Amino acid sequence: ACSSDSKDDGKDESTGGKEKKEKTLIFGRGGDSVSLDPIAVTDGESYKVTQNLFETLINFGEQDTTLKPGLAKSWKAAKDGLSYTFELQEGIKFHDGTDFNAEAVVKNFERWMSGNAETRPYFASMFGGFNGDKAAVIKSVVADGDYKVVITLNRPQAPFLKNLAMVPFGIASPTAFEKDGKKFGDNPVGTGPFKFVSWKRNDSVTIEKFANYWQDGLPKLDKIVFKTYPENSARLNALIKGEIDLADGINPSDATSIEDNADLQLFKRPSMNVGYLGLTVTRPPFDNVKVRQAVNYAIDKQAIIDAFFEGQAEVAKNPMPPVISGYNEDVKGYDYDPAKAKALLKEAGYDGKEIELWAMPVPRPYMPDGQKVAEAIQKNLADVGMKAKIVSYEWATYLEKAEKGEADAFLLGWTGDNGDADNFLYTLLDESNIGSNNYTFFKNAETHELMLKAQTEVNEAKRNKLYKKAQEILSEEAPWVPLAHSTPLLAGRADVLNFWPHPTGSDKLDKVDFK
Amino acid sequence: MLHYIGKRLLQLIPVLLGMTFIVFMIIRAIPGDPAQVILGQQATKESVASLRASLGLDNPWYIQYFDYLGSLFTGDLGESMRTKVAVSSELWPYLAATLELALCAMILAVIIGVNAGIISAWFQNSWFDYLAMIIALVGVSMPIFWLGLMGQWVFGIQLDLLPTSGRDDARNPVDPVTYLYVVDTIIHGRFDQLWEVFKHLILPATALATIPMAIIARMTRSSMLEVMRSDYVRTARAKGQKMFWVVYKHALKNAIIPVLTIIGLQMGLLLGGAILTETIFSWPGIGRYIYEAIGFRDYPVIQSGILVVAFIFVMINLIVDILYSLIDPRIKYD
Amino acid sequence: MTEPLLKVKGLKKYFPIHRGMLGKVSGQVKAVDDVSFYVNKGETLGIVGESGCGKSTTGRMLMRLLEPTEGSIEFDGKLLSDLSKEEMRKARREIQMVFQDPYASLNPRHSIGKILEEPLIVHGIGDARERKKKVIEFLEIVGLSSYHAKRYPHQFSGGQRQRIGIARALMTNPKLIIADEPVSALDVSIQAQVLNLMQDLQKELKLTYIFIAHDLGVVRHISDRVGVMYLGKMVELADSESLYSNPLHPYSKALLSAVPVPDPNFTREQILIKGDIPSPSNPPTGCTFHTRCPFKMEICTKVVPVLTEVEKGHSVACHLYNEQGQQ
Amino acid sequence: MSEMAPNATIDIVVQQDQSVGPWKEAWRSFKKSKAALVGAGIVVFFVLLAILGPWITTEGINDQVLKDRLQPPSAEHWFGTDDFGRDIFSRIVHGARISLMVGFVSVIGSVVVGSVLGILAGYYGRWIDTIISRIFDIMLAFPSMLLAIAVVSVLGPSLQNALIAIAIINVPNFGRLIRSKVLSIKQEEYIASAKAIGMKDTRILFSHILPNSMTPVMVQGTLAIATAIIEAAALGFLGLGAQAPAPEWGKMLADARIYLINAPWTMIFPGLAIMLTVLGFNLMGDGLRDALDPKMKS
Amino acid sequence: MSDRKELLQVRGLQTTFFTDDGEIPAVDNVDFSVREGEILGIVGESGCGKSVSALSIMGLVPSPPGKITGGQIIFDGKDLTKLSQKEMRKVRGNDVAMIFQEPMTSLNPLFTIGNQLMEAVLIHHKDWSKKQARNRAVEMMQLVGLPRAEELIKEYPHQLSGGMRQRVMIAMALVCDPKVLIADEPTTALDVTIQAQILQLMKELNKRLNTAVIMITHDLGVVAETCERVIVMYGGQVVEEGPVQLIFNDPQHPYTKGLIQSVPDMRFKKQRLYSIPGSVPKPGSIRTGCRFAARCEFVLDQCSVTNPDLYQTSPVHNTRCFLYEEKEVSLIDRAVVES
Ligand SMILES: Nc1ncnc2c1ncn2[C@@H]1O[C@H](COP(=O)(O)OP(=O)(O)OP(=O)(O)O)[C@@H](O)[C@H]1O
Ligand SMILES: Nc1ncnc2c1ncn2[C@@H]1O[C@H](COP(=O)(O)OP(=O)(O)OP(=O)(O)O)[C@@H](O)[C@H]1O
Ligand SMILES: [Mg+2]
Ligand SMILES: [Mg+2]
Repeated sequence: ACSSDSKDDGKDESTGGKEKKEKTLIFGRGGDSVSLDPIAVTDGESYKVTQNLFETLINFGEQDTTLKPGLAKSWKAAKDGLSYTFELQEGIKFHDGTDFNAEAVVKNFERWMSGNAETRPYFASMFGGFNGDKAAVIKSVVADGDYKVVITLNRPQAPFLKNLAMVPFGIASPTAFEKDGKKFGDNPVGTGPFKFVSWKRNDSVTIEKFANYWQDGLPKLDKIVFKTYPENSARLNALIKGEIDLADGINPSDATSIEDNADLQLFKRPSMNVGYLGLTVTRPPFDNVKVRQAVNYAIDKQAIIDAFFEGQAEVAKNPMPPVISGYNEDVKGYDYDPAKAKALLKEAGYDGKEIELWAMPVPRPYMPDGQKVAEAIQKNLADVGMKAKIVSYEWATYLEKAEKGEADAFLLGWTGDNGDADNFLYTLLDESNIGSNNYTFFKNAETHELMLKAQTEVNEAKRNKLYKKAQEILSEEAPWVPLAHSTPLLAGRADVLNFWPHPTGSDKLDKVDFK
Repeated sequence: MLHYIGKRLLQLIPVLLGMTFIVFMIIRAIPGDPAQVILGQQATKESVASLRASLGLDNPWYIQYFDYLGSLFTGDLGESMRTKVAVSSELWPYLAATLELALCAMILAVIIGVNAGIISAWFQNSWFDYLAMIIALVGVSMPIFWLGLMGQWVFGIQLDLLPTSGRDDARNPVDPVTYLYVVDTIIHGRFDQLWEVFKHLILPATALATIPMAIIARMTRSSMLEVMRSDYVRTARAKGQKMFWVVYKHALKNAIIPVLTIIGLQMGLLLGGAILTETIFSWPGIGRYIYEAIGFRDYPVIQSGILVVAFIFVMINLIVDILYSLIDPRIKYD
Repeated sequence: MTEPLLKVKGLKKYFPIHRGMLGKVSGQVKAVDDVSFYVNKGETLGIVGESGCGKSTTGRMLMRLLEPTEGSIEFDGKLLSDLSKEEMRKARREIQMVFQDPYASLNPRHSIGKILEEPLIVHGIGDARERKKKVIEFLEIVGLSSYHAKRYPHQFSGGQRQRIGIARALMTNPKLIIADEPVSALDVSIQAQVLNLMQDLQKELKLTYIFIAHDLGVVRHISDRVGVMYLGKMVELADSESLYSNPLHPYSKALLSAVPVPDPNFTREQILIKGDIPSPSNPPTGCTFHTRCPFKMEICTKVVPVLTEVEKGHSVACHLYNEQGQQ
Repeated sequence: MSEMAPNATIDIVVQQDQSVGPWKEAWRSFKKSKAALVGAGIVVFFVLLAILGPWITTEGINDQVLKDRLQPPSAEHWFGTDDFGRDIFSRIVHGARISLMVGFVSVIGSVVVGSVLGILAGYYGRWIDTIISRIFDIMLAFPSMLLAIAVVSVLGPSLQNALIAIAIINVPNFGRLIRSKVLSIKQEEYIASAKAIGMKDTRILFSHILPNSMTPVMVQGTLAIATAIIEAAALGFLGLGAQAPAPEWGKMLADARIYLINAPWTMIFPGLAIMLTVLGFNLMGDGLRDALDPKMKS
Repeated sequence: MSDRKELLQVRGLQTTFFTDDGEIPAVDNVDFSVREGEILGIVGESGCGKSVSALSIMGLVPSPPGKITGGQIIFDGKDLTKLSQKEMRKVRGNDVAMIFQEPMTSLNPLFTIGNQLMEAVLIHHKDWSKKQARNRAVEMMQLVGLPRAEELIKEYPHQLSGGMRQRVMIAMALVCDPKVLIADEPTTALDVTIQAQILQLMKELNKRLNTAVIMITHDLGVVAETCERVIVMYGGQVVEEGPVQLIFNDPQHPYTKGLIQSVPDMRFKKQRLYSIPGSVPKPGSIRTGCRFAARCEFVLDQCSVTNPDLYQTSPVHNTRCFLYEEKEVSLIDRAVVES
């Protein structure tokens, strides 16, 4: 019952009295965005929104990480991999009405490259460094006419294009970011199918259809509200009650009841992650490869997946998920074999000393409940004679301490950023990332060499070979017990159409519609 | 009176200063590097180091402390390390959400608690008394997070009567002005939304109200019982006054004074202690704001957030003291 | 005549009035204002006066439970006001006190035996066996039995509790007992028992009493000499015979005439004084009684009258007598 | 006429039984309250559970049978099984030990620290009082749950640290209580009378003031155990308390919360256990208050 | 005196407290009557049931635990114990008023004097305007000798001294012209000089307004000075009743005798006070025989077995003691009546 007096405000958007029903999608999620300036943040909740406000030069595929044209119609790489030329789409406008063109792209790159770790946290991770940094990958970005951009690199970078397809590198309106400066994140302007309306902190972000969107017939929805429900159960409740239309972060345990509910549908996000048990190779007893292998045999991955991923995951044998090219199908991995584990432990002369088993305090897509997985592992280890004490810290502390190598064994995981093997193998297990993301302190000359080579190898097939070799060695050396590649679950009302969850976790909602 | 208020406010300063210091020290003692948290798992070592430097985290703690104090004195609560938004502007919506919830809970708790207490005392040892006091005891013994979840399950899911989370209907969102949605909807004249806002308030407010309600009911009862035995109540009855007036005029005014203290204390607790309720009901309140900030090691937010909550707590106490003097002519603050 | 056991000179006690949270001193309560008297060995000095006139404060200062603001207290040749805290603590063996509220003055958690034994322990008197013996001895002296030692204060009636209070005061063989309204909380028939007991003990143990009370009948009954206090001052001090038959101060006269006498046949001229006792924090100038005095003169509002002996053993602080020429 | 008051008559009054100490007296009036007895009964019941846990239960706290996950209550598993297929009944029985331990130990901790500070402040007064009272003010102005969270964040989440955090947040409550009690007892006439017999200050403190200020502490302490158990559960619920696989009730609740719809028993029983224990302490505290200190207000 | 009409008759009143420690018969078969315009004194030691008797008349016995378990209270032809709450409210304050021992606590500290006085008026004069009530309040305050009535009316109880408060209490009780005023130890909390003022006032008002007064006290002096007739209570019972002269000059009950002798008299010094041995029994502790038997020096064998009746030893004098059982009849002729 809308009151009629609201018409007096003269607001054309007033919800009251409209004849045609607006198509509003309410997307329930676990946390609020930090900022809506995609380059200023690293968190998925921000990307979820900015994915729909901004567009990147290159897009990922609908449900994978293959490269598709985005704002750039086409691109060409030089043979030596040191320069790329992009042909831009014409006639695109930013939400503020300004034109998208080569100059805008250049200004965006300038903005990114001139930043620092505080303001552009992701840039350095993906492109080596900022203007003037030794490690910087990008040398220059220049416009060649109105709709052509040339990017020159300092050294070849194999995943360069994949990086460009990542949400943080959405192209923003230069007029807007020059005007708003730091405040740009509160009032983002891109070329995306939706434009920003309002943001109630820790509550909801509202975006609405961008009428001048360059792709005809899109977006289908009039409005999207991203609403925060920190509790998984609260979010599901809201979905069941029809207060929201889509919910991510569904507990695996609720999967069956959602499938049984005619009002709801279950979505599975293609897996691009790995959950693992890291074994710090510098700490006894895990400095002994036999012990590490023993632990690999000791853990009943399938049972864990059945219980705590509710089957919504795949047993992992490699440090990267199968969807990523370069995955080595042939690695045998370790079966659940407690007897063998015991034997290996004996062989290794394990003294029965109690280890600390670190359990993640927070749920992550790759590990819905670290505590419980830890409990299950504790039991598995106990069965082969290894006593483990479960330890947990608050998330920030956990990461910091693990990074310093203070854990004996720890649960952790990784979600791929750009769908490249490098983003898993090199980032997580190369010696140059010790003290950073290589929490196991694993060091191996052979893999190191393989991975460095792969980084500059532009030929896909050759590259994959290098990675496959590396995976074999890693399996043998066993710095990890790869546990699972989980399929994060989402759920929606039955009338939601065309929603295809993306493996990166940032979903483009332009095609989503209601029945 | 004004003089007294001024003096009380002055006395606040050392308490708040002490608070800032303790908060500051506790927070710095929490292991975990804000820079690392902000940059996330993916960050490189160098970028973490440079972020630390630009956030001023490399300075010795006392420099950081005095920097913080210095800006506090100019009324600057700092800027969130994570969102880069000034805490002062970011804080209000959260605080408003909590205030609205806490006030609703408190109104509920006071109305029901005080009356239950009065009636229980009036009809001491009646079935109502026993029942009310059993409920009150169970009420104080209840973990509210459990109660909240059970409430969601029963009233939200099974009976499907009430929304289980959030402050408003996402399909018909409130346009915030003051961020107190009850006020906002009235300002906009949107009574349909007002109704929604009320429906959203019911479950969390009830959950939050349970403990204070029980405490207030018990306190009111015992205070009333004492007052009912007093000579002046006997005098009022000896005049031939109706029992209702004896209770609600003579006794209540006297009995309410200790209850006020409890109400003030509980209100303070609700403001900062509603973390669990806010989490369970997805209520974007200050408790969760600070709690999450602890998770992110967002120092300025934690420091200023706690400071603001503490300030309100102390202010509530001051208001309670002033109320005393309004109720009781014997209390005079010069 | 022998030296008095206790000599008090110019005793004063001003309590500061704290205001506000910061505790600024904004005034003073002149609870006791320049009081002097003496007590002879073996006699009973009664002190009467209305509520708040400073009787208890005087009593407590004698024991230095309250530090006097000014004035000297000489006990048995020693200047109590000069003693150190520790010396004073030891001197308390000789001066003991009986309190008004027999319940409040007994620790509810201690048995009677313990309560009585405590003074002995504190002053290191005797060993455990001797102390136990003495406890029982004194229990019997005050009319209780040995088996009472195991009981707790709440199991006794008011009169019995006051006996315990008295027994405790006697444990260390004191010379002086200050009794602050020892019978006002008791019923008439019980009051008589306690008064009798106190008189008996005085005879037997050669005690000296300072007996504070507001009941004039009781004071007359027990006292040899009586002092009348009004608003922190001693207004009249005389032999009890002389005071009761011939009160000089207008306040004493009014006081005596106001006491109801348990005899319906007795008629007397009542001097009804008007108004209430002024507040000791803001006492009237000059003679503090002038606001209520039926014989007020000019001088009374200005000059403080001094306690002077107008007849043998009968002193009064009133301008009617001091400046006789004026009348 | 009666020379000295006759002894014989005294027995008329004291015709109650022999020497009833204040404690026995309190116990007697405690016994009269049905509610208090029920409370004490519940507490004793849980204490027995805590002590006898291992003998009562058939299963340990971590006997995982993953194939029997989330079984509803049955004859075999009275309270059903949790997501590890562990027997919830056994875990709740073992959990009693944790909750009671947290309650008792944290409260004893706060009582000890609070007493020392409260006595220092109340008895010695002056600047010591000012400082201590200000510290209490500051601590009370802190939102206590946040303080507890912060403390646990500093020390790291574990049962022991949760216990310390709870003890810390309760210190000012006890400190203040004791301070005010000491201040009021200082004014009591039996203190004056103790001074009058020449007792030393320290002796007065230990033999008169302390014992008499302990009654409200006992009452308050019992009630505080109740709150401490809830607080520990709340910290456990946030993942800041006992660590897996400890069957701490709050943590059990937190773990079960995702099964609320599918397996409500995982949630209902730990919640009931918390409520019942807390209720027991509250009832007992109320009874104690009526028995020991009828005038005391909360 | 005796021909004055009996306004209020208490017959066989029994008020019991049902406590955890058992039943306490606080008032146990009490008979007395109040006549028009007289001042009746009730004396007795603490706990003997004086206040409970008064509260029973007012219907204000704290309940639970107290309850009137027997007897009648006849006023104006009605039995007050049978009245409904509503009817009883009409009696209270209007026909029978009461003032209490503690003037300090008997006034509500949070309301002005005027408010409380006017309330008393308006309860029983529902048709009066606020202004009329106010005028009445001021008038009453002047009647009880309170100065500055117009200002006092706006003040709060704590701003008044004890004596003034007790005057306010008296004004409040008399504001509706009650026929009976019960004063429960109205002066014990006051100083002697103030007490004298209040007693004087009450005597005056009694004469002027012809209000019957029940003066409850434990002070024999007060009784002797103000009352015409006296009732002596002990252990929840009336042990002696008679005109004040007779009670003091010819006390009959051993307790009355002891009581009178044990009071130190200010006029002369007794060598030694008489003291009644033992102490006041706890109510409920003795149930058989004479309540005073244990402390009585004339105790007979039968005293500890049967409780004596109240024997009429003269037309105006009654005593509950076996010593007077025989004298009951014979003494009837010898009536010494003083009027
Ligand atoms: N500790 C104190 N601080 C401030 N004023 C005090 C203190 N003790 C007593 N007084 C004041 O000193 C005056 C005298 O008090 P004191 O107790 O000596 O009177 P009193 O004659 O014993 O009265 P009562 O008959 O009521 O016992 C009173 O006005 C009282 O208010
Ligand atoms: N509320 C109550 N609960 C239980 N017993 C009570 C209650 N009120 C009074 N009594 C009992 O009734 C007895 C008579 O009390 P009452 O107040 O009439 O005595 P009193 O003669 O007025 O004594 P006092 O002179 O002390 O006022 C008391 O001894 C007491 O034990
Ligand atoms: Mg005194
Ligand atoms: Mg009485």
